[in-house]
Amino acid sequence: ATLTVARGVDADGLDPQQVSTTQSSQITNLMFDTLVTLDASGEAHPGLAESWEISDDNLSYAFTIREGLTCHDGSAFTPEDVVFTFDRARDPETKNPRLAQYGPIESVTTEGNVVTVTMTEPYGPLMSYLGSFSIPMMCQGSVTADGGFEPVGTGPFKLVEWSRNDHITLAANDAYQNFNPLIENPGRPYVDELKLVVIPEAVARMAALRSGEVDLAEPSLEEAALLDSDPAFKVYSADLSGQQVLTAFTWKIPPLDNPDVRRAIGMGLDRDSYAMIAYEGLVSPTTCPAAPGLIGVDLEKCAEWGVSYDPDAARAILEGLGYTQDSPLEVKLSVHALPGFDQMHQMMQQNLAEIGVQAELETREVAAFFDHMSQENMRTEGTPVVWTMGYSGVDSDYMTTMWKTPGFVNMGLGGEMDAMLDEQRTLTGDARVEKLQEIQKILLEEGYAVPLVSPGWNWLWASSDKIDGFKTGFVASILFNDVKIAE
Amino acid sequence: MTGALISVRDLSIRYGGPDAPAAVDGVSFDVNPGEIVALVGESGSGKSSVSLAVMSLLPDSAHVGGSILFEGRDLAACGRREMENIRGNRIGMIFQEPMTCLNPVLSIARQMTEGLVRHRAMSRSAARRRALQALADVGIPEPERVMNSFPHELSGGMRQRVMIAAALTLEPSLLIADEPTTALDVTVQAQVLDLLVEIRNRTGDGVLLITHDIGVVAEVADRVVVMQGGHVVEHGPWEQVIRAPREAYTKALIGAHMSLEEALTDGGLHG
Amino acid sequence: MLFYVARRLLTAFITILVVVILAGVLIHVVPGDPITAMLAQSGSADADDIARLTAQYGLDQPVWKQALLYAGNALQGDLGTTIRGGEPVAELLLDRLPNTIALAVAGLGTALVLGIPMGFIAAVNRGRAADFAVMLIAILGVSIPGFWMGLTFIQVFSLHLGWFPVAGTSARNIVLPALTLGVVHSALVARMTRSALVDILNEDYIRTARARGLREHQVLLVHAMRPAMISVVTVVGLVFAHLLGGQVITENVFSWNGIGRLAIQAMLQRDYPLVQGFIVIFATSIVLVTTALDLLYGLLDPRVRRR
Amino acid sequence: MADQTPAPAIEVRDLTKSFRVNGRDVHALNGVSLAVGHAETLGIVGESGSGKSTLGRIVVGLETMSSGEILHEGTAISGVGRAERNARLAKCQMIFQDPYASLNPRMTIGRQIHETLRAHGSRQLAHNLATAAVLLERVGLPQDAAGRYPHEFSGGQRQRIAIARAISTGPSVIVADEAVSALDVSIREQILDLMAELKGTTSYLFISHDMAAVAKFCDRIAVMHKGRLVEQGTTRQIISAPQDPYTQSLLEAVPRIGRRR
Amino acid sequence: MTDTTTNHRPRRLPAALRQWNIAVGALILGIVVLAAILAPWIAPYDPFKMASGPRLTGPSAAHWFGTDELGRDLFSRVLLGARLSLGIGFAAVAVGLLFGVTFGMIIAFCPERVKALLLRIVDVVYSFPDTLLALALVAFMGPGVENATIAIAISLIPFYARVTYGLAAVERAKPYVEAAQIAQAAPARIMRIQVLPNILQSLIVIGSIGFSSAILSAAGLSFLGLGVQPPSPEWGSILASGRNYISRAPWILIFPGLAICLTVLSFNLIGDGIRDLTDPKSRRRRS
Ligand SMILES: Nc1ncnc2c1ncn2[C@@H]1O[C@H](COP(=O)(O)OP(=O)(O)OP(=O)(O)O)[C@@H](O)[C@H]1O
Ligand SMILES: Nc1ncnc2c1ncn2[C@@H]1O[C@H](COP(=O)(O)OP(=O)(O)OP(=O)(O)O)[C@@H](O)[C@H]1O
Ligand SMILES: [Mg+2]
Ligand SMILES: [Mg+2]
Ligand code: NI
Repeated sequence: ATLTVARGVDADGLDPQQVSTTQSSQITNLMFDTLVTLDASGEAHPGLAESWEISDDNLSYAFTIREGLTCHDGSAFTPEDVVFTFDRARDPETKNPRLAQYGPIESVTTEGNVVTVTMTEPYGPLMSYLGSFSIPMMCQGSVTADGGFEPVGTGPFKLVEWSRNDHITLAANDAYQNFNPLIENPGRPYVDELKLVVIPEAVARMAALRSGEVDLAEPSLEEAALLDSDPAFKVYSADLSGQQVLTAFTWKIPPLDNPDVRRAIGMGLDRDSYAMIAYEGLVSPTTCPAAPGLIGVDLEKCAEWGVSYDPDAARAILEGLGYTQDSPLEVKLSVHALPGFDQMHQMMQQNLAEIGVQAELETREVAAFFDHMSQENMRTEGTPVVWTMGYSGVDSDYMTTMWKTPGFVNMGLGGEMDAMLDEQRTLTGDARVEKLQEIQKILLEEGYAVPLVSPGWNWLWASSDKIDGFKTGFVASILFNDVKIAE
Repeated sequence: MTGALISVRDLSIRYGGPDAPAAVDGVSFDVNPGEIVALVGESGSGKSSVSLAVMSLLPDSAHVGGSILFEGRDLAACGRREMENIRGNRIGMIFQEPMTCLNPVLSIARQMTEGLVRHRAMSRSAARRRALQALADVGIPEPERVMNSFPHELSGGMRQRVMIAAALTLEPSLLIADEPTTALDVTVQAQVLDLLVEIRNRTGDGVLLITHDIGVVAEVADRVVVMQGGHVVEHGPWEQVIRAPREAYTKALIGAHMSLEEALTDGGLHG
Repeated sequence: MLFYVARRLLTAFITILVVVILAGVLIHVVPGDPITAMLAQSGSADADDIARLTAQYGLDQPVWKQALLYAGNALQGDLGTTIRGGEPVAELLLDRLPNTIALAVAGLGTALVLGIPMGFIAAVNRGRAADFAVMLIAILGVSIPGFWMGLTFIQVFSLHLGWFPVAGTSARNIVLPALTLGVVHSALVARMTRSALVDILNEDYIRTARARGLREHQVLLVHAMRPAMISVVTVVGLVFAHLLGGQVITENVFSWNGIGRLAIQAMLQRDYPLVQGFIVIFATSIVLVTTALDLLYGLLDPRVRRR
Repeated sequence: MADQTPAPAIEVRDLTKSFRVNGRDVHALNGVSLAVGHAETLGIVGESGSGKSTLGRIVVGLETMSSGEILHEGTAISGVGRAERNARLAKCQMIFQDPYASLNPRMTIGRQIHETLRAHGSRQLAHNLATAAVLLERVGLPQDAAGRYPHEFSGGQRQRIAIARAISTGPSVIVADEAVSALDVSIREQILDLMAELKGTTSYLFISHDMAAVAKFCDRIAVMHKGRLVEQGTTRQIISAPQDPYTQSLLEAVPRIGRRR
Repeated sequence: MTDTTTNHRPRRLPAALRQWNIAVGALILGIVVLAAILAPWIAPYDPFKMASGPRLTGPSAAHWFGTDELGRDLFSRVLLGARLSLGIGFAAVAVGLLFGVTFGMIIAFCPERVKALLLRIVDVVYSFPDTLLALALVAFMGPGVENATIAIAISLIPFYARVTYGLAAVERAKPYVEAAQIAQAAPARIMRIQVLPNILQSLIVIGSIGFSSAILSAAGLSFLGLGVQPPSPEWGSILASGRNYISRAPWILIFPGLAICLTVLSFNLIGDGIRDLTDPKSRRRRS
């Protein structure tokens, strides 16, 4: 049977070491497996490696590679393939955009069945990334004789055909063995063929779903809400997305340099209604600076540290600082486009107006937005900017990328925070959890981040009720191994 | 009266509305088969308007009164189809201003042959041969070149001859020629007039010749209708009108016609 | 003549080259860069990574150097590889070019098939109910956003009637997008046709054609339409050139795998080589069509020919 | 050339002009040389298609020549700068053979005359319209003519409008291409008289098929045939003693009362 | 025109209705403009106020045009939206026409060599994709409605210039222009006074149709940061933000679409009326 799936955007490429978007990794993840796998709690389980050992100093990881695995091209998957994968990932020629997630690798060596990855410094998040689509294992056959690339992995599907922006056809890998605890089917996927077509317009995608032209599709927020109440359709949302939406501030620009002002603004934001109205009730309000489900994320604790919706208190604080309805605090509310953002920001604007903050909305497309924010975050005077963004990852470590100087779009906090973020990487287990929470506590108490909702984009799926067994994994990955199509 | 080709009765034309002053008022005359009737008169007296009325081609702003019978049939009562079959085929027309009356984007060949193709069911190539002949008949020196030209590439006289030739190829029963020779040098004019007379003699068709050249009238017309200010002021056989004009205007018209010799002395310029 | 055409082609070539170099500079002025855009979406916008990749892609070079380098390579037929996915730009664009041309031709054809008769009917019935009705239809066509019309077509023809698939790029699928494009652009064609025709129907040579006893339809179709088409062709030609650059909205709604979608994506991702490659194609189609138009004026209007 | 004799108003030397039609050259003018003196009226008669209009158009600068030279007041027009060239050409006016086509269909007659006067520095609309009214009356048009559009006139009336427009600026050279061909004799007299009034200051290139009008109006006559000048001389010479056979046949063909075809 | 009956048929429109199109067009446009001006006073609700009613309800007595996804009153929003939409459409087309027509005319009246060069320059500008132009403009001038309007105007200029050039080149070859040239009228005046009125009809047509496309492309640019920023209502952006509600709440699309449609209709009616006025052949003669 063929399963036809409609998405809004195609992959940028099929080379897992070159792609960067979620949509691309969703595809590569179907063709490439990972060294380890993650269960729903984020705990590492065996994958292509049947076991591993971590040295006491947390610097060396020894993975024992399973035997009897075959690549799509029929060759056996060997420890050399693992080394090949790591070497290629680190080769400048590869231009790997996710190299930072591999951590401070010193060397990757093999001995018999064992591959040893040695770090120059301890790197806590490694196992999470190894279990996600960020670091998939490639077979050596992926590099063709003329130096070109061809996706050859050990994953559940192999590539049949790709026509960019139109469709990708994948065939079930007969030799597939599954180790992912999120998946029940131990072997080859039930469907023979998987066809992923691109239908950019959400309404058209839904029409295709309704007409039976496709079996599974990404709905728009608006349509998902409609389908949710229709018994002929199922709507799925990714619980393990690792995504969330949060509000941040150009905290160097007065008066946003004052934590009270930032917290007051946070208090003015009614995230429950954003979730209910802007997101049609398909997301949940969240409280932590890292996404729910990731390591060290405890929504209840975060709720204590952070602010909750309390416009009266917010107004009081701002009034105390001289900002009233009549002489409001003027800020820009700078955003880019994501599903639900448009409505949410209009609601935020209205919320802010009620507490004496006059926010002027400023929309930009993604590239210009980040460029703009990089500049705004460097300023120390002028109109302060309140801005919203989405962020995702498989490990709470992404807070390092965001907040450690210079930080994402120059939003790094510097000082003590840099040190804490560095430190959390060297820790494991409870110690790391504790450190991560300490970091989050500061972010929330100082009002650097106001978490809004989770998840945020590409996390919704809808199918006809004939489809059974569709699942989503970490970082909004999509899993088809268990899918059965009822006649 | 039996067998008038066309009889115009009490024709009035008003431009702009039923209440506008009449450009043509109470005009009546006949053209019989085999007859060349000259319509002469002062500039603006309504000659062209009358001819357009006969063709039913006045602009929408014109209001027409009176009747026009062609071979006994009231043209006003003709349907569109019928009129299309009459025009060009039974009544041909040569317009006064050859430049604006030729389609600028169609070749001369196209414009000359389309009538033949339409009314005579000729093939394009046969029509082309016929048209070439007609161009030669009106004294065009290089008919082939002219055929392949566009109107703006021709001299004024050539365009006028194209108009004449196009109308003549169809050999209509009635030919209306609105000042057909104004742009022609006198030798060509003579040739064209000879041609008209020859066709008339051969086929017995009628011609309504609009002109202001009394010399031309005297040479070819059988009868003369003189118009002034929208009215017919005099009407009769050519000898009578030219030799013994009754109306003052007609007299003036004829009196003003000069022979070359008169012109020389009259102009009396420093010769 | 041959010399003339050769000279035209040379100037066309130079025009395109100028566009490409200008675009190469312009593109770097636009805020945002491919690497930040890429990493912002990767969940790994690490500052070190950005610096490293920027250097690896040669984006740290001076702008003029990059623009000239690109133009130089382009002259040798090398349009480079995309930043996202590392695919050869020329191949990517040329694969989609036939789709885009097909849609542009079909869309424009539909616009002409709808628009010219509408304009014709309106002009012939000027001032009457038919004129007004045609105008109303034309204006509806141009005021309704393309995506709305397209989606409605999908709802009606694909979902309810099941005549056409919702999505895809095939001969069967071209009907609805072509219809959408056609309806949107037919307004311009119809109004332009009407406007030109109304003027021409007043000309003396139309009277001459009637005097020749031509059938009314011959008069209108040959004597009136031929000259009227001159101004229509100008507009239509320019629209066609534009359509050859892809129709983002229509391509999106009908999942048509054309150049427009690819281009807008490239633009938003700041995939410079792809954007520049697209501009090469877009500029080429504009220059070719406008050159053809200039030649066509002469063909359609002998009065302009000698100039 | 003696210094004392003033240069002719217009002089044409060895003018040729060919058009390219369907890949073939059509020689409209073939080595034509002639001169029009100050306040002189030169009649140009000749075969239809012999290049008379083309000559006129070249003289007023509407058409380029293939070779040859045109001198205004003794100065070659090709040798002077743009501004001077324009200034010289500004003193020339032309009455077109196709009066209707030469009138702007969307402009009233009064307005068109105003535009012409305006180009010659008379900017006041009211004043120009008054001038226009006088001129239109003099060419025998009804009072309301200034407010009407070209299509509302008869052929002869349009011709008179074109004449009125051309003489409105008092040009020093007028090329009159079949200016009176569509006029009946009585009005033609009137118009020719009007044009004659300007003769003291204006040189005319009077292109016509109407031998009588030419005989009456012109000082000298040039006869053209197939792009060449076949004969030139005073009016009396040409009319009473034509030398060239073409001229003879031309005169022979003039219609006259008393001959019947 | 049907032949023989032509002359006897009563005039197609009675005298009073002669300028019927202008009258109706002006009436519609007047209403729209009035609505734009008076919007703050006549709007039944605050156009920005969320939850004026329940979300996404259809047209009713309380909300004539229904409510949008945030429960705002759509009627009030469409009313206020007239301001920006009229402004954008009008300004973009006006600027585009002004420059486009001027360039086009100049090109048509240029000597051969200069003409080729100018045409190529127009081609160069035309060769830049709208989106790139718009993005570049944001770079130079920052986001905003005004800049969106400018971006659209710029992308319209080469089109208008080319169309004008095509039309004017045909006119230029006509004898009446030659007659004006002989009179040595200044070229600029010939273009403006002689040629322009004769090609005006077609320019009105592309202008009036350009109005709606300008509004729609402004909406298309708003996600680039150009164009109207929410929550300001503008017809095109209401349409754009409502696109995913096409099956759930079609009224969000219908009413602003209708507003655009009516406005464009009024322009077209007035355009036709102007044609009738300036077309001497179909004009009544004053008696
Ligand atoms: N379309 C029109 N609208 C208004 N008046 C018109 C129209 N056509 C002609 N006229 C007027 O009607 C009268 C008669 O014009 P017509 O063309 O019949 O004259 P004509 O005898 O042919 O003159 P000519 O010898 O100068 O060609 C003229 O006064 C003219 O101004
Ligand atoms: N634009 C043009 N293109 C091609 N040939 C032309 C053009 N203009 C004139 N000719 C040709 O040049 C020759 C002379 O034309 P011209 O108009 O000067 O003649 P003319 O003496 O004025 O004749 P007429 O008395 O018939 O008006 C003709 O053979 C004509 O076909
Ligand atoms: Mg007449
Ligand atoms: Mg001539
Ligand atoms: Ni566009």
